[in-house]
Amino acid sequence: MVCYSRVVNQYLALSIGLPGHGFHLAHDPLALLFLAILAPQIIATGLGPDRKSVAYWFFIAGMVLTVLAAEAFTLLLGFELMSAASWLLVLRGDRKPATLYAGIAMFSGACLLPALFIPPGGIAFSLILLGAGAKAGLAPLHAWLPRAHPAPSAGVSALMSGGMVKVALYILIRYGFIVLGAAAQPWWGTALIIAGSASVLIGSLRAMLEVELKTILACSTVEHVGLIAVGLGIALRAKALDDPSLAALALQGALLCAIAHGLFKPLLFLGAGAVKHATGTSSLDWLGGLIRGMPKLGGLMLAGCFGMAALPLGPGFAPEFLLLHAVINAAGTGEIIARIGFTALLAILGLSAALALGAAVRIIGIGFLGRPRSLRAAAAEEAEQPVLFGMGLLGILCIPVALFPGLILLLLNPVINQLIPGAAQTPLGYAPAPLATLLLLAAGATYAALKRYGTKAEREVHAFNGGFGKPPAWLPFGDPVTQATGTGFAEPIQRVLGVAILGVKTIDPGELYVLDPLRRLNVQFTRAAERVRRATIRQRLAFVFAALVLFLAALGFVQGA
Amino acid sequence: MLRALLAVIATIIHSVLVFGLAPLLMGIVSKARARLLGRTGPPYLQPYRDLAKLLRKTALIPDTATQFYKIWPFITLSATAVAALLVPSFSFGLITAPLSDFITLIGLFALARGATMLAGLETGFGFGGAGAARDTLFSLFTEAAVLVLVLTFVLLAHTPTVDGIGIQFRDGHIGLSVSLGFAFAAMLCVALTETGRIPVDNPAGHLELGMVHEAMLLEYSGRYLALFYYAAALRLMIWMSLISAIFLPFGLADSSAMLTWPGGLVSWGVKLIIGAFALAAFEVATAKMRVFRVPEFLGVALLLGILSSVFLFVATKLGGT
Amino acid sequence: MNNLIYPFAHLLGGVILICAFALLSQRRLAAMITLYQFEAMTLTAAAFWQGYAQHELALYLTGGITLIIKAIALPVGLRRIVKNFNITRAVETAMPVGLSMILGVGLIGVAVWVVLPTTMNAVTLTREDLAISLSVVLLGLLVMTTRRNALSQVIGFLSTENGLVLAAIGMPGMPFVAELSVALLVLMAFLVVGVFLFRIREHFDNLDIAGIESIEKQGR
Amino acid sequence: MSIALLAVLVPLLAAIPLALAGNATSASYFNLALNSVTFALTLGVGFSPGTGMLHADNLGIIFGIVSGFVGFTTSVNNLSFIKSEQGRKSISRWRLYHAMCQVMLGTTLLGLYADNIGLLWVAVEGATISATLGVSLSRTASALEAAWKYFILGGVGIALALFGIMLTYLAAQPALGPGIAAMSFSALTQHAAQLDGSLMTLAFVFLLFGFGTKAALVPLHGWLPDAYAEGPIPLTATLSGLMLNVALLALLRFRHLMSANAAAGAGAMHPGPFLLILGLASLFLTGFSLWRRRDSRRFFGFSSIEHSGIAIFAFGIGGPAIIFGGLLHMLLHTLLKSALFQALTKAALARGSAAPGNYGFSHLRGMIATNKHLGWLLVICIFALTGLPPSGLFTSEYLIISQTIIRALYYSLPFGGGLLLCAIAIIRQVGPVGFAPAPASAKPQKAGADIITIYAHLVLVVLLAFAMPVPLVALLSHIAEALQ
Repeated sequence: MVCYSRVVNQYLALSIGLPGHGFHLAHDPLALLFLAILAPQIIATGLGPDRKSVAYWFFIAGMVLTVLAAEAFTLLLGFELMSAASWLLVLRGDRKPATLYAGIAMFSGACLLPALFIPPGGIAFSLILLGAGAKAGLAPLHAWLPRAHPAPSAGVSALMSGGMVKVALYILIRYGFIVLGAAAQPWWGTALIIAGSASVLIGSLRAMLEVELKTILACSTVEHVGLIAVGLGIALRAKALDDPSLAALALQGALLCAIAHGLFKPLLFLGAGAVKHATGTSSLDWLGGLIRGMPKLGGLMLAGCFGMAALPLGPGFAPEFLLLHAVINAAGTGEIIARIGFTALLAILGLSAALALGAAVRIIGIGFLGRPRSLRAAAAEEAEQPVLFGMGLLGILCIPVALFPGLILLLLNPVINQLIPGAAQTPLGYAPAPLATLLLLAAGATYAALKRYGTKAEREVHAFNGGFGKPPAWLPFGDPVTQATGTGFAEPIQRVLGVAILGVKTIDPGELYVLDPLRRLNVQFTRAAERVRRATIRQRLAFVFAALVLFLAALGFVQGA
Repeated sequence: MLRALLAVIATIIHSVLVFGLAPLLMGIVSKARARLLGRTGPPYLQPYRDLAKLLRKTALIPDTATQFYKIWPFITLSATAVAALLVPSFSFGLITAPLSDFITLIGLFALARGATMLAGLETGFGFGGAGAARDTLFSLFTEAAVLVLVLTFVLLAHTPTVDGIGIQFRDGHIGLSVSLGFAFAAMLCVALTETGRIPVDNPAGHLELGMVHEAMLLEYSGRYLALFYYAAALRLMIWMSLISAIFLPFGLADSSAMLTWPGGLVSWGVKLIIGAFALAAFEVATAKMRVFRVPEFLGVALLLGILSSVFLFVATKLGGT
Repeated sequence: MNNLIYPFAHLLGGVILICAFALLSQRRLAAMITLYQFEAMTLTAAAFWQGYAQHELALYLTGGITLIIKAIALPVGLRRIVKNFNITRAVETAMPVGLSMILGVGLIGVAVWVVLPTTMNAVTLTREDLAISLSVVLLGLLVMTTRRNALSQVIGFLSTENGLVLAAIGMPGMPFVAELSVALLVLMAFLVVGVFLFRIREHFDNLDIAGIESIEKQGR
Repeated sequence: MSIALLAVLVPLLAAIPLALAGNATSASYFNLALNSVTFALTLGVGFSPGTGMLHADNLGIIFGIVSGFVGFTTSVNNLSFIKSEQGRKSISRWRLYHAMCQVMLGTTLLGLYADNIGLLWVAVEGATISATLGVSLSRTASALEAAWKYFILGGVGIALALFGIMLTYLAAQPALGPGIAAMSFSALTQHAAQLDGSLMTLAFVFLLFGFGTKAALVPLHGWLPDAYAEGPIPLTATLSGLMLNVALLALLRFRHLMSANAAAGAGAMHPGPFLLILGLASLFLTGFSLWRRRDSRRFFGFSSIEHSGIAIFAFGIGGPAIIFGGLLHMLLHTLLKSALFQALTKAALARGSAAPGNYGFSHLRGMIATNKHLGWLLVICIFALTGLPPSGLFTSEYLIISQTIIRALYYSLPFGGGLLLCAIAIIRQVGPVGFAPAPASAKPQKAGADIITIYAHLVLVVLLAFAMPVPLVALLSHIAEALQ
């Protein structure tokens, strides 16, 4: 027996991981935080049908591995595993964006790999920013996200938007603040802020203009990634400029945003999947009035949109609040150009907050309220139990984030201390609990007043509809044409802002200025390669011969010199 | 302890006055406007009568309404009411002062607006949708402009709460500056939009194609409509109080010094009345804009807001701080 | 006698180089085959001479094989192909003959240029020998790349192979010279006698690889 | 008689009875039996590596085992291939086919085990001739064209290699004296510092072009895609793919001679730039050539060129860790590519026939829909080629890139770009092959039991990369150390 084990040890022992080096895992507050962000999404999506897919578990394994990685190989292995598994899931959902997605995913891996090896400095950070930014959907490399995230099944979309993007940001944080932290320069933060604010603007605008429900959510993810990046950028800049309190404030905002977004976005994606399942479409222009058939789902979606719109008393407001204060504080000191920049950033953030509200209202108002725009929407039935359960779980977890962000911030303290040593914590100036009390009080008082002074009489009538008559009997929900569509709702904004930023054809600048030129370049080079490939035997022989003579001549040249 | 007690009392007075007088303010504006146009106009108390009438009417629920039909007015009104509790009226130092962060206030307005927009989309008829879409468009610029204004205020007052900003502006010898002038103009534009007045929207108009706020309420009636009306009145009150508290804070009281209260009350009342007349005069003097000119109007407000910050930066640079 | 060994070896190498160069200038297959035959004969003589000089039996063997196969069998086969397929007319070249000859001169220059810096202290084969065989190899390759006709490509390849054998026989004490040259000959015989030409005959009317090129034009 | 010699002789001699076999089915079983024996022998070569000219070193043994394994699994899959294809060609063709399969395997093993550069050259030549015969087997115009192309380009490569070998001998002769020692790899390696540097450099250029042609490095790659695409796939793609390793290992050894000589200051140029240029050229040309391929065998032929380029690039950078990575990459790629070709053959068979024209991507669309098991295997194989985990190529590419970054940062940029380009072009095809709707003519089918060999390949690919046995790690590290 002993002898056997020796044989096993000597000859059959396996070197798990990188041959000769192996795997290394470690955990610290930052990693634990991101694991905590991932956990509820994994549980919620795991309740759905996706758990039967092997790729889904590979996907999760990749994310967890990335977060827990202690060295470059494991980190990259996890990262690429995550990309590969999610690519397969995207592919099975929709073949069209899969290649683009794989390309971007591999591009980010290709950027991260060198960054892990070259000495800390600007180049390393730029590569990290490119790599992690591309994966997270940070402008200008964001154009793939609204295409790829909606493609797979709902649970996977939820995990991609809520989890995978966070893992990319985790890498950005880990390298920007910890690994490369000592070499940090203010411009790192500035770059992050610029990329973030562009994402915020484009993401929120497209979220307002898109018609597919999942695409809207994906665009909103771009916006939230931008918000987090803005927070991280301010923190990084402040850290480099030796302003730990501002850095802590911005970081609080960014991390809280990551937490909140990790809850409400998967919830919304799961809901969007359920809508698609129930109606066969997720285009807002074919939905409407879903809340009648699926009240529970509608309520949960409302809760999610509440967070997405960053309204007070919702989970999304506290992060937005912190971020806005961070921007205001950042605008308070420093170079005049930077201050003007921060002022503009503030305007962008205001614009996008309103756009986010508009997008959220659009999802609920067009999709769930109003009249059905198709028979399938009219016949929609309540989502399945596991989906509702998963969404409910995420919804319940939103409550502490929404009402007690102060507590969550206390829990974040170790992370913030890890990232910015010696940061002074500023108390949160936003107290949702008393506000919620006041709101309930006001609502209660209103209700009591109505009860006391008003009549209770109610009568169901045909809608006023600007005085138009009753629709014919064969249109049980009225004429569908007389109600605003998703496109129509967004039309004023498309006219005023969409044309200015996205152009007349509403093409994402990331598509127009980044992906399209690359495609054209590829086509050109491919044509050249085809010319080489079409060479005749004699010409191929001539290649060999020419290369040989060239090498010989070079050799003669070098040796002669 | 005494301070807290005084703050509580002041808050109660504030609530009673704000909630009680909001329709009256509306009445004053309507009356003044009618007078300026040479008409007699409705009585000052007409809004109260309207509300009472609406409360007594049977609510007509459209057949296409969903379960949430009755919830939106409550949310709109409650959010506006909470905002009303946060904005100081006659006195600073209310018990809600620590909560009155400017950004929270913006959020509450957004919450009320969101609920109203959903109310507009609720029954699925064209006008509600059109109104909501236009409201979204306007809100883009107002939110951006307000946030930039907040920056100016915070940089001057070094505090983000409305209460603190008011106190600083009253006591801090900020004086008149170009920045504040720009900010004031921008704030007025925003306030006109937020309260749905001419030139952006016409509260009295009933031409559906041009309506924004009213269009969203077309399917509401009875007590639910009353809630929306009341919320609108409250919003006017809040914005007037807000502008008075920030730009004209002189004379306003402190909750801890009871003796200043009467002065504060008088000063607040006078400012409201002047504001009401000024608003009426402005509305009479201008015409309503086409919808797609409003973004330009608000763009100017945004630009003014940014300019006010920029001038501030330049001033501090010159001042050497 | 001893002082004659190297000059004579050089002389034979030089003759082979001239043959290889002359191949470049030929447009007609029959003349190319004759030149090749002469080249092979010179190579045989060189092999015998080296065998005599190095007292190496294997080199005689190599010479014998070269004589029988390259100088007699292959040219006979090639001539038969020419006759059967009736391709006695001038073959089309891919570039003007003058230009290819200029290139050939350039190649000889490159060969000399590359070989010159090498130091060969203890080796009896001098730089010149190496330069000659390298030149023959390169010229053969040039023939292959400048002729459109398959048979002339084959002749170019055979000439290249002659260069290789010339180098091999000049390597003092190199083992397996005979074996390697036999292996090379297998390749060459495979090339010439082998089924290719007949198969190409089956599918293409002549030995011009333009027919093959047209297939290649279709995308895949 | 050593086992190494036996492992070479068994397939070479077995070609004779196979060339006389009267029945293709029984020949295929005999072929399987022979390859099992050969595989067993390759496993045993470590115990008796031979002496003199045929002396297998550790590197040869490891790659010999892999070649034996691939030969074995190929012959397993060959059974079903012959079963459904034998009616399409006359018996004489199948005789030639089986004989050439054996010759191919035998020459591959000879090339791996040879400790003599002359013998190595003979092995390469034999492989070229047998592959040429294999490619021309179907006698169609495009097959003949491919064969002619193979022969002309391969022949020129062989000629150049021979010239390089003679120059090497010339460079070694002063140090090792005339005779067989100056042609032995082990002796050359030992005396690398005493070789004539400048002559060795000249020799290396010719060796690079000679063996580079066999390794299909751009611009010497012209023969490969067509050769892979025509002819019976087990012979011309799977088995002849093994020959790439022989050529790459030969280049690795010659490279070591050069770098050791250069390090000792004996006048050789560092071989790095030569290899890097060819490696990068391979990567980029294939990267752009992959995009418009419609025939899957040509497509994967180009991918083989890419992987040769990767290995050569790794050798060009140099250093123990990266050579470890390069060797690992070759091992994994051999296993993976042969699995892929086996799956591809099965897929084409499932869609009717394994004739060369049957491998168009449009023909293989939607494999999962009609043949779930096989479709997934095909998808996994294609996907694994991109180097994304859990494919083992991830580990080797990681090693190569990370070492490149450490040793030659600026080379990592084009290298990474090229890899990315190829990976995107390859991953593009997974969707159509796997998940597109199948052509209307395709009928659902069940995969045969011999599909298990593909699983075995894939499991090995993952295990070798992520759970390599510790002794093998030590062995490969040692080899890489010695050849750095």
